[in-house]
Amino acid sequence: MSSPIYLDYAATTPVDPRVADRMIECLRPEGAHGNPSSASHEFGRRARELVEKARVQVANAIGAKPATIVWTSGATESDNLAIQGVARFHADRGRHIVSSKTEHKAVLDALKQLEREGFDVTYLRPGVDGIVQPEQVREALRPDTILVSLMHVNNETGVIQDVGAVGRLCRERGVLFHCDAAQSIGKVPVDVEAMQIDLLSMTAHKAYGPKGVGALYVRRTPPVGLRPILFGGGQEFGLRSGTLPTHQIVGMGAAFELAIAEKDEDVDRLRSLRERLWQGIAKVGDVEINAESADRVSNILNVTFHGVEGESLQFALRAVAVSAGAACSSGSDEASYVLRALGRTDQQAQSSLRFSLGRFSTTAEVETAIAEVQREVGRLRQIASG
Amino acid sequence: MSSPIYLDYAATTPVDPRVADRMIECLRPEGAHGNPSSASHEFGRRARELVEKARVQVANAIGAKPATIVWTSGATESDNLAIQGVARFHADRGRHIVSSKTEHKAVLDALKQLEREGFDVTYLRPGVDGIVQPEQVREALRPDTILVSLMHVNNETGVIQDVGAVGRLCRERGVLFHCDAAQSIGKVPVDVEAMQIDLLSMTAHKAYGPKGVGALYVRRTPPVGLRPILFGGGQEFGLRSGTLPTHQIVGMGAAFELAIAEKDEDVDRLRSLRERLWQGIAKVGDVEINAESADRVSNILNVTFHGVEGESLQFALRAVAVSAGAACSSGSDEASYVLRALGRTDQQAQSSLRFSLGRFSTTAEVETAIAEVQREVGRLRQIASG
Amino acid sequence: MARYSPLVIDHFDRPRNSGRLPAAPDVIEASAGSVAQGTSFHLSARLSGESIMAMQFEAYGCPHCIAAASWTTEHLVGSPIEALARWDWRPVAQALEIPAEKRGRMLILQDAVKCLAEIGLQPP
Amino acid sequence: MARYSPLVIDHFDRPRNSGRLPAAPDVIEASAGSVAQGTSFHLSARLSGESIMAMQFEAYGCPHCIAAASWTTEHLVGSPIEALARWDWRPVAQALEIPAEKRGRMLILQDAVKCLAEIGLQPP
Ligand SMILES: Cc1ncc(COP(=O)(O)O)c(C=O)c1O
Ligand SMILES: Cc1ncc(COP(=O)(O)O)c(C=O)c1O
Repeated sequence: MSSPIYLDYAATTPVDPRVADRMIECLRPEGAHGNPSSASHEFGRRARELVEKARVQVANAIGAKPATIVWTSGATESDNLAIQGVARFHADRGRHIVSSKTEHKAVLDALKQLEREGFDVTYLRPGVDGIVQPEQVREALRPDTILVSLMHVNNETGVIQDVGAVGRLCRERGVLFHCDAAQSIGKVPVDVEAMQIDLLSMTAHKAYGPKGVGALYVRRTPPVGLRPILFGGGQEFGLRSGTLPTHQIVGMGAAFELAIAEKDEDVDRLRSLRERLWQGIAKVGDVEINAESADRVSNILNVTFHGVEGESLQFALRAVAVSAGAACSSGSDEASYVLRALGRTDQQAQSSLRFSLGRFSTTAEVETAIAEVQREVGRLRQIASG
Repeated sequence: MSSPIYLDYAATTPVDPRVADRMIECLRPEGAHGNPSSASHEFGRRARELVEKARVQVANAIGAKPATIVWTSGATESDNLAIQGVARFHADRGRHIVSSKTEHKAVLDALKQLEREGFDVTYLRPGVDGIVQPEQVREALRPDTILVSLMHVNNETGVIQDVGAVGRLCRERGVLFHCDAAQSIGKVPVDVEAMQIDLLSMTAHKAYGPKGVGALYVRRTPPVGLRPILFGGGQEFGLRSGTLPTHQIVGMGAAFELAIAEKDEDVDRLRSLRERLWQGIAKVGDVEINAESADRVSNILNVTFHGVEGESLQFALRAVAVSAGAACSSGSDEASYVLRALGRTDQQAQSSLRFSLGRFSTTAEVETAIAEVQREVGRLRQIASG
Repeated sequence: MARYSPLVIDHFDRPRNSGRLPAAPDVIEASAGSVAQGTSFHLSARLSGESIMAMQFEAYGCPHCIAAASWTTEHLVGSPIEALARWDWRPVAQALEIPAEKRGRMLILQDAVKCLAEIGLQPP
Repeated sequence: MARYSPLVIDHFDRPRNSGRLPAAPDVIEASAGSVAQGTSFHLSARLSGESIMAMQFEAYGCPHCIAAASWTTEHLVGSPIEALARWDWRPVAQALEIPAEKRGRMLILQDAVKCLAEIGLQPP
């Protein structure tokens, strides 16, 4: 069998070759191999310069000042640092947090841990369109609410939340607002000032950068109180200790710069590719787009295939690398909690697939994917009921 | 000025070109770019295989089973996960921890945070040779002691602790033992079984692997109770969530395999290079090796230059990239707490430099370093007192 | 996703006897499970004298279910009708290397076969 | 480590007037600070009439200290003795772009210069 067609860009993207080149320069013997914290010599200072240049690139991608960017190991760490950090720092002001049922596990499981420690979390349920209404957030706020955590773009459905409205609301009420924007960069505009976001999680590997590096935007004026998770050398303004991985950070900076520069072009191209994919898939009949009516990013298409069992669907389509939900360790046996929160039954959620396109997707690949879907869905329905 | 001579391998090493090649394969478009947690397709499974192969390589380097290796973002995270993880999990069994004054900041600052939360920490003071006697540990143990954290190789002096004796002691007393082995791999033998270590911190970038990836060995039988720091997708047996960075992990695996394979050769070569360096430095007179009488790794030489002010010494020797202490964000103005714990005065500590050699150090570089030291130390002493 | 044995893949990709035999006096049918449960089987068999002359299945379920139904029909065609009554999930699970967590689904298939047996062995 | 201005580097690498003038009736000396403190200066000057004919320094301290002492001797040689009394740390700190956290060390240098001034301006 030839290599499958990669339509799982929302799980992770390949590194853009232009980004890889910049990283490889760092990894070569003549590269900037110093420790960016070794301020006493050339090697350290050269590495530090690269780190600071990348900090500007990432800051620019979200309309922030460079000193607000804290490097992390990815959005999982950013989410945990934001949520645990705020909760532990502000615990004596209040112990209530507002979030939603369709957040990424990195948010939900951090919140679960806080619940075990005595915090109280309200999980808002989005409508069938996947949208949490700002009004729901307003109603959930209490005098002891210290944090609202709401994602920007959902990783399974591609639904775009109106985080600007939520940010405004939180700012008015003096509640901190954290936004998981792991899926946003290069897909939708992000502006932490305009959106009044206090903490924003990012990761490189959803935007053609390397896995294992991310960042947390932390508003500086007035400062957001945050207790670190990792203590030590005191890097990153004391908020995140650990040796800075120059090549990884350089990769993230380069990736974000490209993502912003090529956003409009990428978005338009992917929207029409996705439309072509959907037209082809729709031909098999009895299929539905999840969260169809919501504003969604242009590269994600989450489809429920009625009358086809999920595991067989996925295996039948193994020539097309897609996924049934988030790429987590639990495997794909459990039905997606995101789709269930949108009102899908377990069966429907299990018979859903997320097709996610990206920068290197081609029309030919989409055509092949359509052909596979048409043949295999037809075949499985045939097996199921003659 | 031509590029300085790099003698700061203890701060971070360049990536070995053989390791870089393996990483670069992963970063290229045809590389294993899938998410190792995407078990539903080829791309994910290929990445997973690479991750598991590296897990075996790292486990082999410390005499452990692969399932005991948890990937992290570096030794800072490993130290924090071990220390915070044990403390928070076992808090109801006891709240006393034993460690030493010469640990890395990642250990000390994690402990300081626990002290703020009501834990009680005994910091043992090593002798002038930098060694913490197992007897000191024994005396410090209390009925409510839950953890002993003692590093293997000190990053400033190169002193090797007798962690085997401490491990035995802890095992007898039913106290968990964490060991920071960030500086050990490829320099001294590490065997978690023989040394009776329960938790062992590692990092790739001190052993010619990439920065930003590390691992924590977590004993499995009987299991060490550990509360995670990063919650989310449930990767790494639920102990450390976050997308696994395939290229980084592949780099760490390859680096550790090489480090073990070439250990004896590297150690011998570096020992004689270091001896040559010391013979040259000693000629300037009024110099002392720190922790001279202890067993030390072969690549570190920490020297106090009497009668020379530290900052000027460092700047005068800028053609040689060395450092005065750990590469942390605080800058080099503060005197090394490690040397002070060994009985050095502030002045002496400040007038000390750590020369650390490595795989790519050459005799010519050592000769140049000697010439620089002789000229500049002589010159500064001349300026100081005619 | 669980990995599948080569035999599972073979039966999943090229199922034997997929479909439903047209209703006829010598055709018996039985089903078990439901789509809501995630697994359902429909079996039909043409009997002649003491023997199963033909057999077809419909299956809604995971690859193991489809493969198990296919393998089962393949092995039962040509057998005496009593083979239906003696059938249980163990041989198919072993042949196809079906993991333990799928046992519940195999029991649904067993229900369908047993039901077919009851009908087939009824005194006419 | 703080970065150093080009002028600091120049004076650090090629200090002017490093050393100690041999004791003589027309040579005055003064010192301030200590090695234990991390900074110490020794200044010596040869006077002739109202003028400073020559000046040398010894300095144990950071690059800013060495450069400041060097710069100071360079600027004071040829000046009237009263210039010693008027000297303060500000011009040298400005010329060498010495960061604020090093002010304490500059005050030690100032002490040494003031002390020299007192001796130099003593009625003979
Ligand atoms: C919305 C969202 N948040 C958080 C994460 C976790 O980020 P990372 O993989 O960088 O740990 C992901 C993807 O994995 C995501 O899609
Ligand atoms: C002994 C020791 N522990 C921990 C660390 C921290 O490791 P990392 O740089 O991987 O965060 C280092 C080096 O920085 C070290 O030398």
